[in-house]
Amino acid sequence: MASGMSFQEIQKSYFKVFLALMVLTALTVAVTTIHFGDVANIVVGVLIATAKAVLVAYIFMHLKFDNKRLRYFVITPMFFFIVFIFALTVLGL
Amino acid sequence: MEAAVNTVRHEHGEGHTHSESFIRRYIFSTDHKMIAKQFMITAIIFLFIGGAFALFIRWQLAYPGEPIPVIGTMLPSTWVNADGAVTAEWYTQLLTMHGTIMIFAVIIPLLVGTFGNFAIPLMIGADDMAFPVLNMVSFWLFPLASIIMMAGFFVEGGMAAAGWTGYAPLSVIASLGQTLWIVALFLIGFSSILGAVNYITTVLNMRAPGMKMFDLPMTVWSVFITAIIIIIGTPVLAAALSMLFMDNFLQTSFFMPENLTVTGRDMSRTAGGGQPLLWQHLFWFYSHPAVYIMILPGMGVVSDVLATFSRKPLYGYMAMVFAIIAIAFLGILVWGHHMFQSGMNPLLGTTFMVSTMVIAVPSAIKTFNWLGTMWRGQMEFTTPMLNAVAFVSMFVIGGLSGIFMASTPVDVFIHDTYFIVGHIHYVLFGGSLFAVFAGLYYWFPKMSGRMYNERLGKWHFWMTFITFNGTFFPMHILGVGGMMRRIYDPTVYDFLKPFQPMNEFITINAMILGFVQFILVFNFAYSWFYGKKAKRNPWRANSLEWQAPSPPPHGNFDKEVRVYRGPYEFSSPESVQDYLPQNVSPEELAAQWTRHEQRRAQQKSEP
Amino acid sequence: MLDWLPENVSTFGEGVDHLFHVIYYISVAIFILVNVIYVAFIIRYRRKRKGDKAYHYHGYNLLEVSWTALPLALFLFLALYSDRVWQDIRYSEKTPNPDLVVEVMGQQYLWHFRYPGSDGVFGRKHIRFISTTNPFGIDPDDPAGRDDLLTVNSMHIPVNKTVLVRLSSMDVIHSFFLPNMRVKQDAVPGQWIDVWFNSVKTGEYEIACAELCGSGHYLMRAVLDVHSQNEFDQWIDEQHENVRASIAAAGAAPDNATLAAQPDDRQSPTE
Amino acid sequence: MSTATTTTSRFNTGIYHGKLGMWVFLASEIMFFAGFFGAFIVLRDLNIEVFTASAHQLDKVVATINTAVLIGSSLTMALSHLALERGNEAKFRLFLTITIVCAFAFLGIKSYEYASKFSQDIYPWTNTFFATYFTMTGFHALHVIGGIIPMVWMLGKSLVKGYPQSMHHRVEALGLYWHFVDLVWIFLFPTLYLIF
Ligand code: HEA
Ligand code: HEA
Ligand code: CUA
Ligand SMILES: [Cu+2]
Repeated sequence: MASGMSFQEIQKSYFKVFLALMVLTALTVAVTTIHFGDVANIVVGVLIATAKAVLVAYIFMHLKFDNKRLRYFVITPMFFFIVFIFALTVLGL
Repeated sequence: MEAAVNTVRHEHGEGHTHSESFIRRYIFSTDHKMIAKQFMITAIIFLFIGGAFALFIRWQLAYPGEPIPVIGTMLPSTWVNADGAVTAEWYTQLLTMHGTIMIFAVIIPLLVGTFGNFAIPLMIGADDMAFPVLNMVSFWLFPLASIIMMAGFFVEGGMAAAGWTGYAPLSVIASLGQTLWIVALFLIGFSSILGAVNYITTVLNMRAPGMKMFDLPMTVWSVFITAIIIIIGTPVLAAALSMLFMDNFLQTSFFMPENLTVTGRDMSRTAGGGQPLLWQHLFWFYSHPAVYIMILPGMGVVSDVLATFSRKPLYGYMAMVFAIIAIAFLGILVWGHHMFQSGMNPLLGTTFMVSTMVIAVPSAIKTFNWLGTMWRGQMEFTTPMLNAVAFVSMFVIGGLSGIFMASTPVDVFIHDTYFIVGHIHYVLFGGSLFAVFAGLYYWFPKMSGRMYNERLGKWHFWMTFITFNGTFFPMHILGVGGMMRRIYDPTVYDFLKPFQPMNEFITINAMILGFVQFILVFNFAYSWFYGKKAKRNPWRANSLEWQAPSPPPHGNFDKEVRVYRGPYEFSSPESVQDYLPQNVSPEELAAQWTRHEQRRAQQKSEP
Repeated sequence: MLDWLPENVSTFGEGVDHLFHVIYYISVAIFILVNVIYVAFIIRYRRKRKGDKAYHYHGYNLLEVSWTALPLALFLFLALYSDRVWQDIRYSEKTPNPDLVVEVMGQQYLWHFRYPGSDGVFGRKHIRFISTTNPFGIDPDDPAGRDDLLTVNSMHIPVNKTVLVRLSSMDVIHSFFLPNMRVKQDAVPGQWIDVWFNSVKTGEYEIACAELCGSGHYLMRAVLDVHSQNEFDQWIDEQHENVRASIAAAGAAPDNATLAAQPDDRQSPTE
Repeated sequence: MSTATTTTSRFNTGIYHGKLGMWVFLASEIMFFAGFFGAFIVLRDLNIEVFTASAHQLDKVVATINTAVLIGSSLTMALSHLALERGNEAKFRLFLTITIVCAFAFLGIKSYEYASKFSQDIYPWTNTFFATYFTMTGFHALHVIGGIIPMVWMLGKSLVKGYPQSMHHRVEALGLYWHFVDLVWIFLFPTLYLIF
C-alpha cells in the first residue's frame, strides 16, 4: 500500500476514483443509448467497462501499489479467456 | 503484525500436546497429513467401487446378456433383468459412473488430494498448509459430493447415464440421477479449486529458509503447476455445469436447439436457440486440461522416485520443469481434439491438430530425461521403483496412441472406438495409477511410520503389470477393428462378431486385475499396524520430508530446516554417502567428512 | 495390428489408411527405440554392489535441445501431412460435386434416410415441422416434399459416385459411422452437417452409431447397400413408384401444374 | 520445538497468505465468469434478433442505479479497510455498515427487477437471452450474498469484541473479493443492458 500517503490523501484518491467510475457509468449509458451500430456499441461498451475495471483493480484492489507479480493472477486467466473466445468466434464454432 | 493473521495456526503452534478430541484429530482434522490419508482412503474405496462397475461392464461385453455369476440374481431388478444379466439401461449408467468415479473420485483425489496434501508441506519444510481449515473444507466437499452422486443409485431412473462427458442434449433430457451428477461435479470442482488455492499459496509463500523455487522437488513443482491448471480450467467446468443444470432442471436452452423431439420427456417449455457444441467446448476446455491434472503429479512423483532409486540427480531438472510448464500451457489450448468429428468447423480441426501434436514434444522431453536419469545409475528395484519404471513405459504407449488420434483423418476412424478406450486406460491406469502406486509405496513409511511388505508389493506389481497389459492392449486392436465404445452388446454388428474371443480374453484379465488389487489393500492395512518400524529416511533420499520423523508429528519437523541445495544431489562427490539431503549444511558436511576420515584411519590401523 | 482394419471401399480411405500406417510405423519405431534403451539401462545399470556411487551428472543442454527439436520436427511433419488428407476429406471447398445427396436424420435408435422424389428435388424443410411422424421436418405446404423418398435403417447408393450425406438429428447427438468408408461424423440436433464419400465396391455394409445416445445406442444399426448404377436406378424407380402409389391411395396426388407454379426456396439436391 | 511459528511468519513472496490466496481464488473466479461470457457471446451470435429484442425489455434505469449502488459499496469497502489499517475502528464500522447497506440495496433492487420480469411472464426458460441473463445475474447475486456474510460477521465481531487493527489483512482480502464482485457487475452491466 502506498504507505507514504496520509489517510486523508488516500481517502481523497478513493473518492476521485469513485467519481471517475460514476462519470464513466453515466458515459456508457449515454453513449450506448445513442445507437451507433452493433459493432461500435460493443466496442464502446467494452472499452469503457475495461477502463472502469482497470481503475477498480489498480486503486481499490491496490494492484498499483502491491507486488507487481500479483498482476499475473489477472493476466493469465484473461489470456486464456481471450483464446477461448477467439477460437469460438473468429475461427468459428 | 503478520504473525497474527492466522489464528487457527496459533492453536496448533503451542507445543504439540496432541490433546485434540477424536473428532478433531481423525474426522474434522486440519492437519495436512490426516487430510491426505482421508483422501487416500476415500479414493481407494472408490477405486473398488469404480472397478467393480468396470467388471460388470466387462462381463456384459464378453458374455452379452448372460447372467452375472453368483451375485447376478441378488441385484435389484432396476439394474438387472430377471435372469440377473446387466440391462442396457444399467450398462450406460455403469459406464458413466465408472468414468466419472475413476476420474473425479479416484485419480484426482489420489494424485492431487493425497500427494498434494501429504507432500507439499513436508517437501518444502512447512508445518502445514497455508489455510488448514480451507483444506479440511476442501476434503469434506469430496465425500459429500460423492454421496450426492451415488444417491443416483436410489432415485427414479437410476444414475447418470450420459457418459462421463455428459454431452448435451442427452444429459439435459435425462432423469434425476443426471441432476445429482451435475451437482456433485460442481461440488467436486469447488473442492478442487479450494485445494488449488491452498497449494499455490503454500508453495509460493511457505518454503523453508534458503529454498528457492528451483530447489523444489519435481513432485512439488508438478502439483503446483497442476494447481494452476485447476485454477484456470475447473471454474469453466463449473460454469458449464451451472448452465447444464439450468437446462436440465429449469428447462432453459443453453445447449438445446429448437423443437427437439424426445420421447418420454415434455420439452414444450424449452424455447430452443441453444448450441449443443457449446457444451462440448466448455466441457473440454476443462476436461482436456483435466487429463493433464491427472498425469502431471504422476510425472512429478515418478521423477522423484526414479532419481532416488537410480541414485542419480534428475537428468535435466530445468528442462523437466519447463516441460511441465509447457504441457500446462499448451494443454489448455488443445481442447478441440476431442471434437474433430463433432461438426466443429474443420479449420478448428486443423488448428487443434497442430497444437495437439506440439504438446507431445514436452512429453517427449520428459521421457528422454527419465531415460537420462537412469543412465549410469545404480538402480534399486524396490516396489515404488518398479511401478515408476512401468509408468514410463506404459505412458509412452498411451502417449503414442494419442498421436494417432491427434491426426484428424485417422481420428475419423478411431474416434469413439475402443482405440480411445485403450488410450484412456494406458494413460490413466498405466500412467496415473502406476504413478499413484509408486507414490503410495514410496511414502508409505513416512505416512504410517512402518514399512510395507516388499514381497507382497512385488507380487502386486507384477500381477498388475501383466494383467493390465492383457486387459488394455487388445482394446487397441478392437478399436482398429472398429468396435465402438459405450455399446452394450457388440454382437449386434456383424463386423464385430469376430472380436468376441478377444473380448472374453480382456474380461478374464480384467477380473484378475481387479482381484489382485486386494493385495495392495491387504499389504497396506496389515503393514500399517504390524509392519516393520520405518526409519526416518529408509530410501536414503534428499528431499525434506525424509528429515522429519516417521510418521511426522503435528507440525512436521522436530528441528529447524534450512535448505542449502537442490533435491537431487545423489551420488555427489561432495558427500560421504551416495546422497546429500537438502538441509545438510556445509559445516555439517565437513563434519561428516572428518568423521569419515577418522573412521577410515581407524579401519586402516585395526587389521 | 492394422490388418484388423475393416476392408476399405472408399476413395479417400486409402489415403487415410496410408496415414494410419505411417503413424503406426513411426510409433512402433519410437516405442522400440525407447524401450530397447530403457530395458538396456534397466539391465546394465542395476545396483550390483552396495556402496557404489552412481555417475553424478545433471544433464547436457545440447542433448535437451536436440530431443526437443527432433520430435518437434517429426510432429510438425505429421501435422502437415495429416492436414493435407484432412482438407481433402472435410474442407467444404475441396468437396467434389456430389452425384447424389442423401439426407440422414438420427433419432433415438433409428436412422432415417431421405432421397429427393421423382421430381428430383427435396421438399422445403424446417426444424419446426420435425416430429416423430415427420422426421425431416418437411414443410407440409410444399408439394415438392410429398414425393420425397424416406427409408429407415436402410441406405442405398450407386457405386463409384460421390455421395453427399447431409446429417442432422432430431433429439440427441448421434454419430454416423461407416467403418468401411472411413467416415464418421456426429449428427447434431439443430444443424446440418455435410460429409461425403465415394464407394469403389458394391456390397452390403454396416452403418453404426458411434456417439452415446441413450441406452439403445448399441441398437442403432443401419445397412448400406452399394449397388451398381443400374441396380440403383432400378431400386430408386421402384421406390418412387411405391411413393406415388401411396400418395395416390391417400388421394392427394399433386398435379404437375401446381408443382411447376411453386417458385420457392426449396433446395435442389446438389446445392 | 516451536516450528509452527517459523512458517507462520514466513512469507517468501512478501505477500501474506490471505491476500495471495484471495488473488489466486479471484483468478479462478475470472475463469468462472469467463465461461458464462463465452456462452453469452456464442449464443448471442446465434440468436442476435432474440437477444436484441429481449435486451430492450430490460430496465436500464434500474440497472444504472444498481451499478451506482454497487460502485458506491466498493468505495466504502476500500475506505473501511483504510480506516482499520490506520487504526480508526469507529470509521471502519461506519464504512462497513454502509457497504452492507449498499449490498442489501443492490439485492433488493435486483429482486425488484426479477419480480417485475416474472410478472411480465418472463422466466429463464423464455429464451436464451433470459437464460443467460438470469444465470449470470443470479450467480452474481450469489456472490454478493457470499460477500455479505463475512461482512456482517466482521461487523458483529467489531461491535461485540472489537476488531483489532491487526485484522486489517482480513478486511483487505474481503475487500479484494468485494471489488471483484463489483468488477463482474461492471462487465455484466453493458453486456446485458447496453450493447444492444
Ligand atoms: C492422463 C490422461 C491423458 C493423457 C496424459 C493424454 C495424453 C494425450 N492425449 Fe488423450 N485422452 C485421455 C486422457 C489422456 N490423454 C482421455 C481420458 C481421453 C478420452 C476422453 C473421452 O472421450 O472419454 C483422451 C482422448 C484423446 C483424444 C480424443 C480422441 C477422440 O475421442 O477421438 C485425443 C486426440 O487427439 C488425445 C490425444 C492425446 C495426446 C496427443 C496426448 C499427449 O499428451 C501424449 C504425449 C506423449 C507421447 C507422445 C509419448 C512420449 C513421447 C515420446 C516417447 C517421444 C517420441 C519421440 C519422437 C517423436 C522422436 N487424447
Ligand atoms: C483412472 C481411470 C480408470 C481406471 C483405473 C479404469 C479401470 C478399468 N476400466 Fe475404465 N474407463 C475410464 C477410466 C478408468 N478405467 C474412463 C474415463 C472411461 C470412459 C467412460 C465413458 O465412456 O464415459 C472408461 C471406460 C471403460 C470401458 C469402456 C466402456 C464402454 O465404452 O462401454 C471399459 C471396458 O472394458 C473399461 C474397463 C476398465 C477395467 C476393466 C478397469 C480395471 O482396471 C478395473 C480394475 C478393478 C478394480 C481395481 C476394482 C476391483 C474390485 C473388485 C475386485 C471388487 C469385485 C466385486 C464385485 C464385482 C462385486 N473402462
Ligand atoms: Cu445414436 Cu448412438
Ligand atoms: Cu485431450
